[in-house]
Amino acid sequence: MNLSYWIEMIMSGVVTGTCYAMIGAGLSLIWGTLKMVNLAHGEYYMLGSYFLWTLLTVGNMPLIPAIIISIVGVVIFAAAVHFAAIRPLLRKPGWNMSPWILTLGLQILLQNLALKIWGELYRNVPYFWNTVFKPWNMFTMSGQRIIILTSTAVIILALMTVIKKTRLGRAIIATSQDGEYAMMMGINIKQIYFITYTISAGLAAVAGILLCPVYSVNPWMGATVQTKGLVVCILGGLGNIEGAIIAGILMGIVESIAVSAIGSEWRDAIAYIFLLGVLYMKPSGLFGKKKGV
Amino acid sequence: MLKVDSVNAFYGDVQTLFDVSMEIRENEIVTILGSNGAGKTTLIKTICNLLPIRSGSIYYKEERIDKVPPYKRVDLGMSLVPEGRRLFPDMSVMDNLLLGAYSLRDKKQIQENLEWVISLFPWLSERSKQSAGTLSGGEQQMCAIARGLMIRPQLVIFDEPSLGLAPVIVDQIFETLSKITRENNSTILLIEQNAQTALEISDRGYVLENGHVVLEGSSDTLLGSPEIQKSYLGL
Amino acid sequence: MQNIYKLILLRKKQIAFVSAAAALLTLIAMPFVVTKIYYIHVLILCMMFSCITSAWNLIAGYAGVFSFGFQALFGTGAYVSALLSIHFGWSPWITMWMGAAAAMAVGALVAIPSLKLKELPYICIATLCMGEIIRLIASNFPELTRGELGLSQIPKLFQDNIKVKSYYLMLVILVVTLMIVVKIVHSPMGMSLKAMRDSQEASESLGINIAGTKIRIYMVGAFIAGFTGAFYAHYMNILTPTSVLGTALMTQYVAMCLIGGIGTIAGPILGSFTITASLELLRKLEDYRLIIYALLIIVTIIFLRDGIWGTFKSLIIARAEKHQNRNIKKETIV
Amino acid sequence: MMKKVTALCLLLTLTASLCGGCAGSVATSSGTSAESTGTSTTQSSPGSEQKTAAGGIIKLGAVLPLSGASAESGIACQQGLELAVAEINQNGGIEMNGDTYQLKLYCEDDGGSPDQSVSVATKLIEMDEVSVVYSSCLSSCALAIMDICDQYPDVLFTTIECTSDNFSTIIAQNTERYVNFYKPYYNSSDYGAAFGELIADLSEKGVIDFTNKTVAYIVEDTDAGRSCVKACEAALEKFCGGSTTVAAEVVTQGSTDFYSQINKFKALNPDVVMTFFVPLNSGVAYTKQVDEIGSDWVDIAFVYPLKAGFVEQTGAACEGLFWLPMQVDFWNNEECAAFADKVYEMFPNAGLNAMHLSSYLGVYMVSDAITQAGTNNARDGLAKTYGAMDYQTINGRYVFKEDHTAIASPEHLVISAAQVQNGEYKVVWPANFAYAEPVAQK
Repeated sequence: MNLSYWIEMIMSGVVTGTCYAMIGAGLSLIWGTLKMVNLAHGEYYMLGSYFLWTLLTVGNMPLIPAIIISIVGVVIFAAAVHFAAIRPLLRKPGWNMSPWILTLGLQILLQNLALKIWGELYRNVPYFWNTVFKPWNMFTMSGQRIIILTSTAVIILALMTVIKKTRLGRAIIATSQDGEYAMMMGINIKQIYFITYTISAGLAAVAGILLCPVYSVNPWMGATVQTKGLVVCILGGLGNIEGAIIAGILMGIVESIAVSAIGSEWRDAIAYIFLLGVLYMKPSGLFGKKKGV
Repeated sequence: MLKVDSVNAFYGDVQTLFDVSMEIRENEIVTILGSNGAGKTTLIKTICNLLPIRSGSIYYKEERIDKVPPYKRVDLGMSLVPEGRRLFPDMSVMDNLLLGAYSLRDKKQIQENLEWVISLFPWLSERSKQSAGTLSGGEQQMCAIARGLMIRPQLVIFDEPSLGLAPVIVDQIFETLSKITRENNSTILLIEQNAQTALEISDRGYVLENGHVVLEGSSDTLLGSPEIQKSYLGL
Repeated sequence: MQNIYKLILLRKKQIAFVSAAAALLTLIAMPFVVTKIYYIHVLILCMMFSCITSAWNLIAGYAGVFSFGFQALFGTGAYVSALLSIHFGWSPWITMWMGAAAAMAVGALVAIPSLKLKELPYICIATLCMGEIIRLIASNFPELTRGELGLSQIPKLFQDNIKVKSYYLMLVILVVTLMIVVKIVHSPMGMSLKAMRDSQEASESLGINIAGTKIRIYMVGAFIAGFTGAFYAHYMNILTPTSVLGTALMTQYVAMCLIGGIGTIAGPILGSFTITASLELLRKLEDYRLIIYALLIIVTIIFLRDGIWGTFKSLIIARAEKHQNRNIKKETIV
Repeated sequence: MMKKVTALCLLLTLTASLCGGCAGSVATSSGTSAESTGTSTTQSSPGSEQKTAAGGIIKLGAVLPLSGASAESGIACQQGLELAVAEINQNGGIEMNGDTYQLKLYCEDDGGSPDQSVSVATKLIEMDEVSVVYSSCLSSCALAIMDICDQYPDVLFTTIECTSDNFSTIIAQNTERYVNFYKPYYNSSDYGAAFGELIADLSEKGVIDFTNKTVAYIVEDTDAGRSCVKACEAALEKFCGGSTTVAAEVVTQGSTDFYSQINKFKALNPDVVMTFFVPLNSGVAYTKQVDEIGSDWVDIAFVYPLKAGFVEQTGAACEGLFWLPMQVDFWNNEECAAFADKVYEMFPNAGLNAMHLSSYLGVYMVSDAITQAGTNNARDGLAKTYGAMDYQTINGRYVFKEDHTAIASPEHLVISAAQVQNGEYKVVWPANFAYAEPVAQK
């Protein structure tokens, strides 16, 4: 168990973690503003990869435009879903489970539509950048993984700056903290709902696009990632985006260490136990505000 | 300026306002007195359309606004300083202030207003990075007021600004209120339990009880009226 | 028309009772009407789901503890009962109770975090995790549970495979379950549950022992789920972790509950029958089946967000009350 | 309010129409059910033959995972079955007691869950009155269905490519209960044996270095996966005088992130790594990731390389990979290649794999059995005939042992191992079937 071994472990953990982080951040964002849990979130991840796959293989497009188009496509789709299904349910003040069950229905629908459209076969997208680096011969690093890490970092930073620095970001935070008075500040919260929903769908799509070369594409890829996403956004403290991101990376690392220390079959169990342990010590999650809601 | 015309409002099935009517004219300070649960806050919510009204109508500068969505109020030059200093606790003071000017897009305008507000509360400038949740009660109230003033509103609605504050600070705050009317010649609707101080600075007043307007008139008459002295000034 | 509404308002209880009795009679009569064992089987599944969803509804709809780990209790009951009857050769009729007891114990265990956590999603996810952990335990000890291969050759309740017997047994379980649920809902405990659901603080101030009540209610639900699970084990004679402990099962309960109408007694049952039946009936549509099923769920929730029964009920009551008020007004005018 | 009323009505009508539609079917089927339940007892009389095969049609049912994580296998089976049925019907159907019958296929989805597969099997038998049930390609589902087979003695149950050993053990315990249940495929223990012998052979040839006798496994969390590890360990005990399992990683089916496992193995440094996945993507992901991180062990793959597109998707990464069982040689066996073309002709974007052929042959076996037995009723002899068959196919001989499991042996169903050599599959073991020499990996 030398140093490079551990570096490799951490690296693989981080790569998995980035995916969790992006999904978790999206879910957290949605929770913060819309106060609902979007159980169809993993399906945007799935759609992202499928769009890319279709554009690359069927439409044989160049990579960059394909990526852009597929992200836009998912965002537009999410927007349509928001207007058609989510908004009518948000009309009532206070929230109950019905948005959850709606998104649940959506999940089943999208999975089976995907099965109908793209078939049962597991699709595979070629690496964006097919090279392998060996920095100081310490550990190996494929181009794809470098792309994943860098672009995730960039996107997350961009997201954070938007949230922290811009007018829109202030509006989003205000809405999530106190929707009623946000309105009195002149914020159109319906618009904010819409924007946050589409942004988080976009995040999911990006995650799907970045990771589909490493993990291949199938109609059910969203479900597992989504469960982890939920775990992560609880772990980070619900509605806390930085929290979700850090928790995501952390969870990835915990899992890969669990694999090396105990064994793959207990990987998820360890992840869940980790969450429960954290909740036991800090019921509002790692970075959650202590609120008695 | 603002005209509330026989408004009836309900929380669910419970009626909380019974044909309430009142009027606030340009550049005057109007106080609404009332004990807890008299319907003061409900009244504000209806004015802001946070609580849709069943019947009646609300006019702002002769145009009807009881159907206009809440977030459009700011553009009309109307601003609310909420009860209990509902700041956005996790955001910095500066962000709170900037949110106050959310509806303004012109950077220069925002900068000017910011300077004006800071001239009112000089301490804001050095505390601007601090997160609003960590301010003291009085500071929070002032910050909330400052936020409310960021658009240089023509009409400001203050919901119990003196609630749970030390007398010194209360005086300070009311001081500012009258200052605002003078400097910004804006109209003020003041919701208060602290009748004495409120009526001293205001021109007229209304008294709400269980959702009915039971008394109205100029501040002096109200101050003189036995009911007020009994139930609010405890004389 | 008005008299009908008046009747509804005045005779709520009686109407409920009569309709329940009618439903029960139809269920009793079913086996004589439908000859196909397949339909009996589907009906058994419907009733089984009704039991579990009612139990979940008791916890989620009335106590407001949205546990997403409920399938674990069902599974625990199933596995414990099955394992005991296989390894020790005990009669299923005994092990079923043990399974239920085990589920109860696990239920108490799962209930504990939901006491510490306040916000709903935290409870959901925490319980979900617990459920998943139990699933992983079941699938990672193949020596004991045979893992995903499935625990087969489970002793049957009725050696002669006469489905109708199982049918009536299930019916009895369902009836008992509903009696328990109704009893609890209309007891002072039920009142305190609703108080808890609507406002924790308020109920605390009312001096309700939240922790105690939650754990108790959870254990009741767990017992029902566990017993149903045990029945399932000896009825199906095969268990795999994913099929009795998987989250898919959970989402199905939730869907059934909300489609039927959460927080009502008839809702979950209605939901269970609707969804189970439609899933089977939709088989004609072959590979469009699940798509249509999903669409049904979405449409229902968008248009009837309180679920079928919930909306129906609120409609009738609202109508009736309006009429009544109108009449009262008339009287006052006159 | 009004909207809700309308919505409620809408929904009610919808469900009503749904139920109505089915009520119709209920009526019809329960109408026939009366007579069929009447006949099922007296089916032995030839008169009732015509009834079950009414209108010159023999009904075949299939319970398959057409949705969910195993849909890939399920749909492959469905395509194989449909192909065979279409072919047979084109050639005038099958002959039974002098007159010919058309085949009719009913495929039902069980989502890969055993309890559903039981419901579905019941449905097929009760409602569609099929006389043969192809009971799933997943062992757990097949085991579940196996449990009800004694309730329907008139129906023949036969699996498609189920490898679990439990069938054999259970059937062996109580043969007459499962008299109408067959598993025309070998057991995972046979896989294991082949694995052991292959390792022995390769290390003997000096192609691989098995001096430390250390093995690491990555298998998916299915019965097949887990039991395969056991089988391999047993086989290594037998043929290589024991081995040490340095790690046995069990991952969820369809998982594609193996970086952690591979890194773990690098530290443990085993001689051989055995990977068992049914879905192609897991295999592709593993192969790519190993190639990426680099390894100095020998990879031996199970099942997945046979899935269409493995070589295309992995490219150079799969060069030199050993894998088994080479169930079907679509590359160098003309007949199998011809079959592949037939599949692609009917299903242009099919993911060709061994399941297509197994299910295809399954239909032919059954129809031959029906012709021989002169009945489509299991109790009247179809089961017996089917069990006694010695069926020569383009891909080996299907002969059932007394435990109703097909025999795996060089003269029956061969379990051969192949290696990827310059992007092509070459059979390198067993010697009498090999047409290429194994070469060292990397």
